Amino acid sequence: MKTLVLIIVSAVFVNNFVLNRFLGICPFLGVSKRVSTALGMSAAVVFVMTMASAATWLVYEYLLVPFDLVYLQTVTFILVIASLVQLVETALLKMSPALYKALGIYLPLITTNCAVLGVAVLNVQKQYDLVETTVFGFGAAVGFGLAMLIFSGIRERIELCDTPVPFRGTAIGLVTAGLLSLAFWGFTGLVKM
Amino acid sequence: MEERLPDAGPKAPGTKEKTEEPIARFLVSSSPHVHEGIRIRSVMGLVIVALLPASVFSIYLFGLPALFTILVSVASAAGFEWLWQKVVRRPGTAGDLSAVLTGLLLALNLPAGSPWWLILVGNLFAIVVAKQLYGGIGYNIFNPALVGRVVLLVAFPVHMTSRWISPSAWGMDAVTTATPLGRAREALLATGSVDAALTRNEAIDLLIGNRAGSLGEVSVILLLIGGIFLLAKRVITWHAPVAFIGSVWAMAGIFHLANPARFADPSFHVLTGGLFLGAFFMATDYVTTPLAPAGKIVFGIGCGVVTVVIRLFGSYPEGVSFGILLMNAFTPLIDRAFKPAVFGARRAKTA
Amino acid sequence: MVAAIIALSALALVASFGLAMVARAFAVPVDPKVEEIEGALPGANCGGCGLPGCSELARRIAEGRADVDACPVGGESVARSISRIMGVAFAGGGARKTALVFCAGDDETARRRFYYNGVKDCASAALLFGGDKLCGYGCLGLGTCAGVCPFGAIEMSALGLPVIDPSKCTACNKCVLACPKKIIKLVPVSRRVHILCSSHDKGAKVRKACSVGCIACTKCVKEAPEGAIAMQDNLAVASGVPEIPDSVAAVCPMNTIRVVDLGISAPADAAGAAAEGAAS
Amino acid sequence: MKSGTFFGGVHPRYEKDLAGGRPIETMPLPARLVVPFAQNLGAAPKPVVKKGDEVKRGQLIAEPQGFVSVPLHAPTSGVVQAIDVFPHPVGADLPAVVIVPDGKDEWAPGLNVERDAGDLGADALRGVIRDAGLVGMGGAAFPTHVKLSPPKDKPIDVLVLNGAECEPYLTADHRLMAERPAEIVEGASWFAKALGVENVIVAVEKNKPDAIAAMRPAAEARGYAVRALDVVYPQGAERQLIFALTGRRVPAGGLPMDVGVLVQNVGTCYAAFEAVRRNRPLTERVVCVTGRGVANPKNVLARIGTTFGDAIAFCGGLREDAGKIIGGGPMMGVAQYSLDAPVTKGTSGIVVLTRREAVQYAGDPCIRCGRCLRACPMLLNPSVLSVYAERLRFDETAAHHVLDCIECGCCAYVCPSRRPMVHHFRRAKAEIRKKQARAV
Repeated sequence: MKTLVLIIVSAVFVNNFVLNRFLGICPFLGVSKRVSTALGMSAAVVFVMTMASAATWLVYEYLLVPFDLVYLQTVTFILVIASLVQLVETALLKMSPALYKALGIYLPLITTNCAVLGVAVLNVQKQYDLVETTVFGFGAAVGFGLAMLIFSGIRERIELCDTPVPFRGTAIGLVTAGLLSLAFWGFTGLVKM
Repeated sequence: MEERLPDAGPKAPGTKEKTEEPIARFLVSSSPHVHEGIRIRSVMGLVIVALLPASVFSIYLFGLPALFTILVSVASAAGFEWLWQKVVRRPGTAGDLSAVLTGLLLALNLPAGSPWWLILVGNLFAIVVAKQLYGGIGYNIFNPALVGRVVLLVAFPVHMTSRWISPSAWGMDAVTTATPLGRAREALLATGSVDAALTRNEAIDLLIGNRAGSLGEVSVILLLIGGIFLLAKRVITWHAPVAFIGSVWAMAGIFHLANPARFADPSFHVLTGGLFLGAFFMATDYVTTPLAPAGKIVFGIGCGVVTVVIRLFGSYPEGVSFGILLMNAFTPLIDRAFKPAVFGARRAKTA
Repeated sequence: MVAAIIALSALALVASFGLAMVARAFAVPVDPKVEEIEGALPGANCGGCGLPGCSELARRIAEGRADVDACPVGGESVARSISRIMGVAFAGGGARKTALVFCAGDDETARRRFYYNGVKDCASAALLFGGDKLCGYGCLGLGTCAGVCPFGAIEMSALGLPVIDPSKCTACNKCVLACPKKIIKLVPVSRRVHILCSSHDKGAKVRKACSVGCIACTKCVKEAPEGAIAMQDNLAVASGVPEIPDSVAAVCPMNTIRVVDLGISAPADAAGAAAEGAAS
Repeated sequence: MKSGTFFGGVHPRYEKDLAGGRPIETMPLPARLVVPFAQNLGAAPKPVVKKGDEVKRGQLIAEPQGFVSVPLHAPTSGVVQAIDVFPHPVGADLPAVVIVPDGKDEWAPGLNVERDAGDLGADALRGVIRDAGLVGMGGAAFPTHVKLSPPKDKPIDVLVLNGAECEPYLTADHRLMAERPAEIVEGASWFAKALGVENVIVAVEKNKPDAIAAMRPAAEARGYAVRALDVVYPQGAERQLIFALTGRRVPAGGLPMDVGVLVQNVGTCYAAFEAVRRNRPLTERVVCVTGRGVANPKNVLARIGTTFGDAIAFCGGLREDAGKIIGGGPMMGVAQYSLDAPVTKGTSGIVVLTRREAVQYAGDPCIRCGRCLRACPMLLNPSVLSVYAERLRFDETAAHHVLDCIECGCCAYVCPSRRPMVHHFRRAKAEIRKKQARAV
């Protein structure tokens, strides 16, 4: 139990996917203009990443390892993740068109999102069991969501700023992301994992 | 800036017309037509005044190196602000004293005897990156002085965390030593328990500031006096400092009760490090903290929790800067959550 | 190797089967025209059409609730391609237009009646007695139009009048709507001579307020071809047809009527010929 | 919560000494009177005179248009010289009738006669008050008869006489209360009768002890209470006053009658007395001409239509350094560009500030100091509102309740960045209303 808590704390704060590992920067910058869309995107990412962690782990343990196909890891993971995202997208379009509209082109972005693939690969590297894997995927996604949420709040405020013209938009967004990761830097060494 | 009412009207049209007295005589603006008289400059000035006792004491404690640090920091902060506004051709705001305050705060967050280039780099990040890139005063998301300090802390850890000078008037026989928090940490790593003696007998020294540390964080009493001055002048409100210090005390207390050998006394945690400097002078920064009182309290508690977590479990001995910086990032979200309710919108609470 | 192929194929089969099932269960019909039209639109999301963005306009056009030439920015070529997508005939658009400020009263020529101190925005300034210009119709010079222009086509001159760059202006109409004095209008870029005043005050009052205002002396009406200029409530107004020849600008005693080069008008000699043609 | 205060507020320099000790002087008739038609909130009355007509004092010169509108009367006898556009103290150039007095100041027949109004019923009283052209004389100029006609489902049980006069500089109500307490209280009694209200409270700020002393016997003779209130601006704003006196909160977007209260300015009560007992329509009012830009500050009884220039001339003229002419008080009044602006029914004062006294808005960025949040009596967030308004994000200002702003000016008064807060909010309100009108 303690390990699981530490896994979550580590994934959310210490080794935050966005701010510490610099994974998933594209949706981080792309979908963070409004707090509401950031929330929707975060929810989608939490769902996809948790599912993908579990699914890839199963594929890895019961398909790749027994048949000695570990070298196919990346290809199979991408395949699994892509189908999973496509599934979510189709379901979302039917069930919540508003959310679908808000997330727009970014849902397919999750497909090729290094954060999702990253979590799957890290799971294998860290030799987690199924529960740990799922928890890690969940935690990483929550960390991603937290960073998105903070960032979207800041960006809503930056929109009202009198930023010098050359720095408007993505430029000041990246500066902010840097400062934000600086603030998260304080958690270094909090959990030794 | 103040007296801008033009004395002469716009140039009369250069036609054959015989110009009578100027048509424009009066100033017209929306109501109200009178003002309390306060300016940004006067607010910043009061904060600087409140920091003076601690600054002067730091010069007394650490000697000329401290004076050097303060002067270089203030001058470079104001200089960068002026330079940037020249470069991007914006109306200058160096006169509003906010850059001076940032420079002073950063100086008070540095060890005495910091090399000049360290101070310059810190102020460059504080003024240009953290403040001017966002549009200058009023628009920055993160506290500029803290950004400067944390950049230095991350980039130059040796200069920032291990070259403390122990106080001795005018710094003649400066000895390199560790801060109390640093020593507590070393003791913990070496022996597995914080040195109980260290944490208790030093309370008086901690209070008056006879210890190693950043320039401005050493004297709790003088910082407290400055804070009370600001409270009395109604420049700041009590919410964030009280919540900050209170939550540090409470959280450190809980851990101390759980395991006194591993975790130091709560009063030790309250009195050490940059807590008072941070709580009264940086967690109360207008621009980067929440507007509503409830939001300020949440902000303070957040700062306190992060500070203690980093102090007790992180690899940095001090967490105040990170705590405030992290909560700066949360400020827009906190503001969203605590919108004041309109008068008359039905609400049970009375005055 | 065989194992790898089998494993991957099996995986792919499972995934595609699952996706097919889901796609069937959650099918949502989408009009493909919407996407096509959106692709044809400029995508600036400027709001010049009065809708929240290009995608909304695309939807409306596809549903027949907006015209194929509803995008004021895209002009004829966009309208043509949209009409092709929609399968309707396109009648052909008007001439390219640009915005023009119908006031020449800058800080040197127009007088002010008080010292304004407040929000640097024309619409806000207009809340206080309609603005500080002695002329109640004139440009307030605080640059609201420049602020709303999505294309950076408007800059404020040193003397406080907006200058519109016709090469950047897309005639999106935003400045026209934003101006509280309603003195910005869209004009064809081919037109050369403009009456740069919007004041309906009587001549004496105009003279007092501004040295370049229309005083309704009617000299231009006499000089210009029949029907080109009409006096409307103390203001000379161009009807558009026939065009006003350049020579009319010279007779205006207040220098209100000017030849304005909007960039694509014909060179001087050809313009002279055109003016002759118009006069005949 | 009966301590007589409310949330927020500020303590401006009151400067009431300038004119506070000066008794009301009756101003002689000026050479011309400029009477704007729009002198009440709601529809402006329609002119019934034309150029060259002779009029008597109190004669109808414009008839009301609809229910929320009041008639307008000639302020003296004379000749209609012109009907033209003039600067109006509300901040616009509006049509007005120019009357050249003939100096005889004759009343129109049937007016200015004492009457025993004891047998007038509620409807008759409302009629008299409407025909006399009464509007709220504290500044808002809302037609009084409309306020006296609450819908059946919203009974009024408290009538408040607003003598708070919280605006700095102004002393018109102060002097009126000190000098004509019996008339004010009698006027209020007609309001009470028209509404069927027993509970009448006279509210005066503590900084006017002589007014409180004068009002007390007059009020208590009729069983009305006099309440001395803390000196905080905007104590005289309806919602704040009601809360301070009764603890009732007028709902956001609602009216005082939603909580069973009606507030009337003391000047309006005096006008009601004149209308009911002396059969005089509203043709004059007390105006406080004050400020350091005026040579000789005074409280004057001036005809409606007296230009600011004439009123100031009567008070010794402008000083050299006069920089700003305000119709109303310095917190909520409207700056005038011309001395041709006339005294209207709602003009409680003419304040002339020197260049040095008048605020110079700088519009620096908001530094989020939170002073405006603490000052706002409506508990709004002026900081956020002004930033959104500055960026023309008017939908967000609506979401942050800019429509509840009472434009009291407390936020701008305390702003260290000298932001023109109220100006921003007025713009935002105008845009939102425009949008709402379009949507309908």
